[in-house]
Order: sequence, then structure tokens, then C-alpha cells
Amino acid sequence: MSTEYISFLEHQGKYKGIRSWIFATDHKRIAFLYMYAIASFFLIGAILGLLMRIELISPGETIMKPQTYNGLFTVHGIIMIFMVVIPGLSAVFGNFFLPILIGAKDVAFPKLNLFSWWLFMLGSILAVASQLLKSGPPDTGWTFYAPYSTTTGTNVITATTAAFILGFSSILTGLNFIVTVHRMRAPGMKFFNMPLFPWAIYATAWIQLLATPVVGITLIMLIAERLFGIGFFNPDLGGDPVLFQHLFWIYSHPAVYIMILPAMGVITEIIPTFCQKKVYGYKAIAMSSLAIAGVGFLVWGHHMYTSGMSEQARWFFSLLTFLVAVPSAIKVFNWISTMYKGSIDMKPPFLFALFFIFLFMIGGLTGLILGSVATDIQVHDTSFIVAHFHYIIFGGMGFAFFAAIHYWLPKMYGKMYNFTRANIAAVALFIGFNLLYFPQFLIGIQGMPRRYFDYPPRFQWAQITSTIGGFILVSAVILMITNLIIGVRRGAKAPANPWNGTTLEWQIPSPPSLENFDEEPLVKENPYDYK
Amino acid sequence: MFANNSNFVQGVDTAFYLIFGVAIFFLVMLTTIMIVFVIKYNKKRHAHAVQIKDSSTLEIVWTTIPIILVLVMFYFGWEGFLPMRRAPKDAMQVKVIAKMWKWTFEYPGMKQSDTLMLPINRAVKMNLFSKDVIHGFSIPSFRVKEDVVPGKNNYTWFEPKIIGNYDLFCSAYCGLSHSYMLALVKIVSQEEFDKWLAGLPVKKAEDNNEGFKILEKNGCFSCHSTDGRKIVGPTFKGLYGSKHDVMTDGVTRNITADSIYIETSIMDPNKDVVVGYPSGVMKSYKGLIRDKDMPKVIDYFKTLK
Amino acid sequence: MDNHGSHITEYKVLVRVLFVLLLCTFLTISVTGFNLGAFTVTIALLIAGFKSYMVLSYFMHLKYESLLLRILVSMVFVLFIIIVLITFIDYSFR
Amino acid sequence: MSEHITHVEEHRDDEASKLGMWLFIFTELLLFGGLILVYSVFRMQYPANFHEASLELSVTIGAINTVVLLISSMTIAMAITAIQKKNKKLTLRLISITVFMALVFLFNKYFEWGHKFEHGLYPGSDLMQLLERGHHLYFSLYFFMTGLHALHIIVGMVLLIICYVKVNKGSIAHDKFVFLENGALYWHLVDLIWIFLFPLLYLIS
Repeated sequence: MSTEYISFLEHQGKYKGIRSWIFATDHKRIAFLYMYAIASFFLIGAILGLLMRIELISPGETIMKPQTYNGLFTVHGIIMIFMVVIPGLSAVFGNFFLPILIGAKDVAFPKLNLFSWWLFMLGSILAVASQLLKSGPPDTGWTFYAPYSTTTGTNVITATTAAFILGFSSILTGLNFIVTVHRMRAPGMKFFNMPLFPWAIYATAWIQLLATPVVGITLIMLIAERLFGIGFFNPDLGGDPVLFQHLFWIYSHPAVYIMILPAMGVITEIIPTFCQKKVYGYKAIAMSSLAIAGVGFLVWGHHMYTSGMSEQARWFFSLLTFLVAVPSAIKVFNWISTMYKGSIDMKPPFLFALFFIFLFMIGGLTGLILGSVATDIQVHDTSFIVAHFHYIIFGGMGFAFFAAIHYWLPKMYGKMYNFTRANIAAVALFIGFNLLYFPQFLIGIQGMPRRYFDYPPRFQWAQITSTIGGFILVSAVILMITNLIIGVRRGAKAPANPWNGTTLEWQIPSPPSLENFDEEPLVKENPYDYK
Repeated sequence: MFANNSNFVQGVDTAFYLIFGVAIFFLVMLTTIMIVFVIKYNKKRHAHAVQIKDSSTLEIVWTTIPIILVLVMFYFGWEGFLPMRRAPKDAMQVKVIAKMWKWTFEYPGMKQSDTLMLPINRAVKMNLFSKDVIHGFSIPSFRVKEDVVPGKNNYTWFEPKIIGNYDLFCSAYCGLSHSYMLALVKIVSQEEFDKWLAGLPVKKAEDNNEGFKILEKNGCFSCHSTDGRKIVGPTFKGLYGSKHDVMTDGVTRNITADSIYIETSIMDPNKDVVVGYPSGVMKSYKGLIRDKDMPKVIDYFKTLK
Repeated sequence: MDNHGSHITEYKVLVRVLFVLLLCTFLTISVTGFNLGAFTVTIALLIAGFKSYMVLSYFMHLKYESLLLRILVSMVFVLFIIIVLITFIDYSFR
Repeated sequence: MSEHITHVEEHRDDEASKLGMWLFIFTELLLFGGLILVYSVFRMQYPANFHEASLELSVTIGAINTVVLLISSMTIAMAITAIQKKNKKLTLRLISITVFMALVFLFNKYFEWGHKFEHGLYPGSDLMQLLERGHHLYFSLYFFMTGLHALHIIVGMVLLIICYVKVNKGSIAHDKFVFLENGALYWHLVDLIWIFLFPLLYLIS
């Protein structure tokens, strides 16, 4: 590397202090902005979740009134879905590593990138405001189902406007990434020479771009319904509440893939590095990302098996839902095959990746029960669903995020964290997580409905277990974050390539310089070229 | 859980067992392989990774097998579900009326009950109606669940097979007292059912008051009672002409509930909030209750002494 | 600017396209004058489809753009049509 | 920021800008797509009502607006040809014609909407609540769709005016006109949507 290397963290730009961050157009700084914001929202959301768990520890009123509880699960949902998991991996690690992994200096539109972050913050502030304004937090659930959402007196308009703005931010990020992948790849890097994380981000970006407008217009219709009574979703005026569900899930089902595809991408980066082995079935993994993104658009109706859809629609959606399970299965097979005859180094990122695979398998396999119409009828709208999507979203996306931060933190900050504490935190997270969510599967099958403030006493054993798990989980998160902060503050200096990885980010110093590459990066035919 | 409480249990549970079986098989197999690899190929024992070539055969095999498996699972899931849409023609018809946050069951002959009493071994078709928002008709023990969507005539049916008491939950989130929207399902013998039905009072004639209809259509009675009970908002009983302490812009004042006050409370509910009730719970009904209907509403209030 | 499509669409081409579009508009209006039952809406939409094809190809220069972009544009339209069709699996069998 | 980052920002890639604009157009198409989906569902459920209600609209005004938009679409396409041929004066004139056409469209729309408002027909009005269900939904859709479209016309106009200023200043010229191209693409999008809205809203039989 050249002698005049200055890391992007120390680089002096036009602005000083905080303004050098919030007006930065450098993709790495924007990634940090997203990371700090998302981490804060995640903690708020987690605390709200914990409050709900405390409420549910015994039947009847424990610490709050039903209205507060209904507000809590709505807010928890809005924060976690729209402000944490949807932007999560793609806005933080996508922003930081997508350009580096394809050998670019920045994303295609740096200013637009900053604008996306500002929109994200504006939306988030509105979302928080909807909790605090006069009429009280929205109590519709994050799904905003009409006609309840058009009749309740709470701040639904503020919350939906927030979701609309957050969606717009997500669209612009996706747009930026697609153009970046098409136009900014280093010379010689063909599509099939890209590492698999950029592949996943690319597939995700398409979903962001094409699915989000539909929910955008739906939310505007909902607002117009409340303001003018346009009647699209109001049965008294000839409208159809089920149409809202169609429109909502046309976006929100693909949105699940916005959350999980980048997670799969991260895991696909981590496993070969710690096995020191070429990833098994590169093309199959790349193409299955696109397949998931594509078919993911066509299965939204499996959220609506009990809504009174036509039999034909239930048949169609069930069949397609089962087929979309296959590409995910292929990815798991490929990950495990990559470990075969590798030289496995059990460092914290790899431990997180293993936990991810296990939890993702549980989430995915329980998804089969939801894909099948007969069994879905039984568990729809029960805590089984709650458990299932937390296994996918938290166990999947969340653990992938933790894996990613442990994997890339040395590159991002140039510092190393303590492995022992990280491992302890990982194991505690894993135990707490399973204690929290697994019992919900069991009582869900027995019929415990979700979004219930109160419940029959026969379900209490599971609720107590879950609450204990919740406490362990939150403590483990705090332990993990503390360890990372200590690492960043006082940790040892990280070398350029601490894990002996082969992708482009490990060929530049830690932390990277402002323009990432001083000379044109060397592109290998296969990004995972271990000797 | 796997007792044959209704005719659907077997179909649904077969699909359950099958999918669970496949799921557990894969989970255990893949986890075991993963753990074995992690131990066997640990850096300490296996210092150098062996690069292996991709095998197209293997990829095809592990694409085909899951496809076949999911198709089998799909088939059983569908077979378990289809009978749920095929209600026998001679099934007893029960009308289920859902409103915030109460279930009412209407039997042939205009007889209404809060408990779902049903005879054993007889097919019964539940015709689902909602008066306000979406509710969910769910009896887990019978493997029955269908949303109750306003303006849409959903139905479900089943045939109870075991005498006993079961829970009926509202499964679709419907607001404040969602978790208290429960009902009891009692399965009894045919004779006992006949006796019970004969003793059930015939439903009162529909209240023909215009004002009542307007309020009912707008779902007012889910928060306001007419019998003096406090639900979410104050009761309507004896409201007209009574005196109340209200908060207006943070100032408490005592008012008489006249027609102007009632109209303000409907059109701009957060202006004067009765002391002891939270602000912001009720939304404005401007545009939903027309100005020309207001006198009818006021007249109705006058009848609630 | 070598990366710029050096293609220049001549004025007269654009005028011709406009003429075709106006003709189509006239055609749509007159078609709906006759009552052809369910076909009316189909024909009207087919004409609209043809019009948008003209606008996309000539006014928006898609005809001279890369194959990739043309594929992407058609993909979006196909996706939308698929979504509508799937939704109607529900609505047409209720 | 520093010389380095300005270097990054100055990195010019017209193909990238154009691709970005196209992607944005995709999102706009799907935004209206959601509305058209709602429209088709309700039209299927209330075909007779939709037909009756559509008779309230003037096909003439709709047709005039269609012609206006088509012509404006051509003039802005011509503007690109003109700038490529280094004819700055003609470019400016063509952009002005396009903006003028946009104004004509909006004036027509204002006239049309105003007529409805005078009759008490607007979202949330008492009359709307009294209408039959299908009529109500039709007019709600009419106001929603044309309103959103008019909003796009306004945004497009602003973009074109910026283009005008830039051409005038010379920051858009024969060798760097991607901004004008993108503005024109956006304007064509507005036209494209109207091509569908016109038969859907005005011509129902």
C-alpha cells in the first residue's frame, strides 16, 4: 500500500466534528451513521419487547393496561421491522462493503446515499413521534389491517407516513446499489466473479425497488381513507378489507426476503473464510438468491389463508410457497458442504454463523407448516407465527448481523475485540433466544392466539420460560455490545487480514482509506480462491 | 392435543405429523453433520483445507429431493384442508355475529346465545358476520379458524366428535379487548341440545329507532353501553341532560349534556373529555355521521333514561 | 462522450410517432363507441399497450438502449401483469 | 469534502444516471400499478356502476388532455434531438412548449375538477357518501388517480423548468445532456401513465 495512507476515520474533510459525519457522502461513514441509528432503535425495540414479556409473565394485568400493551406490540413491530431489520444489513454492511467487495471507490450516487439516510432519520423520528403525540401510540399492529386501522382514534396517520418515508429511503438505497453493481465493478470483474454478499445485496435491492412502491401507495390509500373516507377498504362504502391485505402483503412478503437475503449473503462470506475453503456451489448460491427474490414476489397470499380467499388462490399460494422453500434449502446444503474437509477455525463470527444456520433451519422448517394450508389454519395468528418469524428475523437476520459485526469490525474500526467474551455472549444469546421463542411454538400449536394481553392459565408455564429467556437474551445483547465497544476503544490494533480471507476487503488496510483502493484492485476469477 | 375432537383433526394432524417428521429429520441430520464437520475438520486436527470441485450431480440431487418432498407435503396439507370448504348441505346453520368484543350465536328460529352450544356428531355450518372490524373465529381443538370479515360472507363448518367444553378465541387482532373476546363452546348430546334450544329466548325485535341504527352502524356500542356499564367510554344511559365534569384544553368545567355537547363529542371528541377518561381514544365521526342524521341520534339519546 | 448513446432520433421520426399515437387515441375513443362487450376493455388496453410501446421505444429511446435495459423494462411490466393475474385468482373465484 | 472525495463525486457516468432514472421510473410505474390493481378489482365487482359514473366525465376534455400530453411528449423528445444537434435556441423553445402544454393540461384538469366540486362531488363530501357504492368507489378512484397524476405533472414541470435554466446557462449542452434526458424520461412517464388512465377512467362501456 502507498505510504500516504490515511484511514477514512481520520480523514479531514470540509467539515469538522459531528458535521463531518452527518454530511458525509463517503459510503463508509454513511454505513456508520446507519449502524449507530439502527443499534439505538434495536435497543429501544428490545426494551419494548421485554416490557411485553414482563406483562405476559402472569395472566391478567401485570404491569400495564391492555391499551398500552396493544400500543407496545405495534410500536415494537414498526421499529423492529421498518427501522431495524429492513435497513439493517443492507444499509449498514451493504453500504460499507458492497463497493469494497466489487472494487469500487464508492456507491454510484454518494449524495443520494446520504439523502437516503436523512430520509431514514426523518421517517424514524416521525415513527417515534407517533408514539408520543396526543392521541396515543397506534394500536393496529405493524400490519395496519383495515378496517381497524381506519377507525381507531390513535396516531395511525403519523405512523403510516413514517412507514411511507422509510419505504422511500429503502427504495433509494436499493436503486443506488443496483446502479453500483451494474456500473461500478472493478475492471475485469464480471457478474460471476462477484463475491456472494454483493450478489445477495443486488437481489435484495431489486425487491426493495419493485415491492416498496406498492406498500407506499397502499399506505397513502389508508391515509386517504382516514381523511376523506374514499372507501377502498371500507365495506360500508363498497370497499374490501381483504384487498388491503393483498396490497399489504404484495410488499410485505417480499420484504421478508429483504431481511433474510443479505443475512444469507453474510453467512456465505463468513463460512469459506473460517473454513479456508472455496465456497461450495458458487453459482447455485448466486442464482438461488435471484430465485428467492423472484419467486418471493408471488407467494404473498400465504399470509391470508384464513381471510376467506378463494380455494383456487389458497391452492396456488400454497404450492408456490412450498417451492420457494427449495432455494433456501439449497443454500443450507451448500454452506454445510463448504465445511466438508475444510480447516475450521472456531472464531466468534463462525460461531455466530453456526448458530444462524441452526436457527434459520428451525425457522425455515416451521415455515413448511405455515405453507401447508391445513396446518396453517391451525397455527395462523397464534404464537406459533410469532415464534416462526422471530426465528427467521431475529435468529436469521439478527444473528447474521451479529456475525457480520464480529467478522467485519476489525476492518471497519481497525481494532480487535476480546474473543472469549464474544463467545460467551454468543452462547448466552443462543440459549436466551431458544428459551424465549421455542415455548411459543408449543403453545401456538395448542391455540394460544398472538397479540393477546391476557391468556388462559394453562399457557403460563411457557410464558414464564419465555420471559426468563427474554432477560437472558437482553443481557447477552448488552454483554456483546459492551465487548464490542471495549474492543473499539481499547482493543489491539487489527491487521489488514485478521481471518486470512480472500475477498477484496482484506487486501486493503484496516480501516480502509477514503477511496478504498489506491491502485486498481486485482480481480481473481473466483473470489474465494484459497490455496 | 391430538384427540379427535372434530372431523378435521385427523386430516390436519396427518399433515402436521408428516411435516414435523420431515422437518425433524432434516434438522437433526444437518445439525449432526454440521457438528461432525466442525469437530473433525477443526484447524487443530485438519490444518490444511482440501479444495473440492463442485459436483453438478450432487446439486441436482439435492434440488430434486426437496422438490419432491415439498410437493408431497403440499399434497397432504391440501387434502387436510379441502374438506373444510365442503360443508354438507344438511348441516345445521348457525349465524356467528362478531362485534367488538363479543361473540353472539344465532340459531335457527331467531334464537341468540353467548355460548356456542352444539350437539355431538352433527355437522354445523358457521356463517360468519362482523359488525365492525375483522375478527377471527378460532376453535383450536377443532382445527377450525376463519376470519370474520365485515362485508364478506365467510363460513366454516365442522362436526364435533367428543362431548366437552372448548375455547373459542378471537384470533384476528381487533382492538382494545381483543384478548377478552372469548366464548365457550359446549358440545352436548342431541337431547340436551334440543332441551337447551327450546329454552332459549327468541331474540328481541331489532331496535327500530333510527338513531340506534346509525350508532350501531358506526360501532359506537363497542365502547359505550346503554345499560350503565362503563366499557371504554362513558355509558349512554341517562346521558342526555345529565351533568358532567369535562376537561377542555386542560381546564375542568361542569357542563350539562345537551344536544350541542353531544354533537361536539361525536364530531370533535377530544375537545371536551369527561374527567376520568383518557383523551385521544375516540376518533372524530365527522363525515361518517351526517349532519342531517344528528337530530335522530339526539332523539335516541333522549330515550335512554 | 463515448459511453453516451450517440444515436440521434430525427425530428420526422418523432412526428411520425406522434401521428401514430394520435391515430391510436382516436381509435380507442371510437372503439368504446361500439359496444363489443368484454372485448371493448381488452381492445382499449391493447391499444394502450401499443401506445406505451411506441412511447417507450421512440420517445424514451429504448429501441437504441442496451439489451439489459430493455429486458429490465419488460420485466417490470411482466411482474405487474403477473401480480394482477395472481390477485385475480382470488377475486374471480369468490 | 476533500480533493479525493470531490474526485469521486465528479466521477461522471451518464449511463449510471440514466439507469438510475429508469429504476426510479420502475418504482413510479408500480406505484400507479397498485392503484390500477385496486381499480381493476372494483371495476370487476361493480361494472355497471363504473360505466354509469364514467358518463359523468367529459370524454372531450379527456381526449384533449391526451392529445396535449402526447404532443408535449414529442416536443420534449425533440428537445433532446435539438440539443444533440447543438441547437440551443430550438431546445429552449421546445422545452417551453412542453411546459406550456403541461400548464394547458393542468388548466383543463382544474376546470374538470372544479366542475365536480361545484356539484358537491369531492372526496369526503356529503354527496359522495350518498352515492351508490360503485359510484362512490369510481369517483374516489378518479380523484385519487388523476390527483396523483397531476402531482406528477407538477413535479415533471419543475424538472423541465430546471432543465430550461440549465440549458440556458449552458450546463446542459450537446456533450452533457443526461439531466435533460432524465427530465424527459420523467415527462414521458407522466404521459405513459395517462395513456392508461384515459381509457380506464373515461372510456368505460
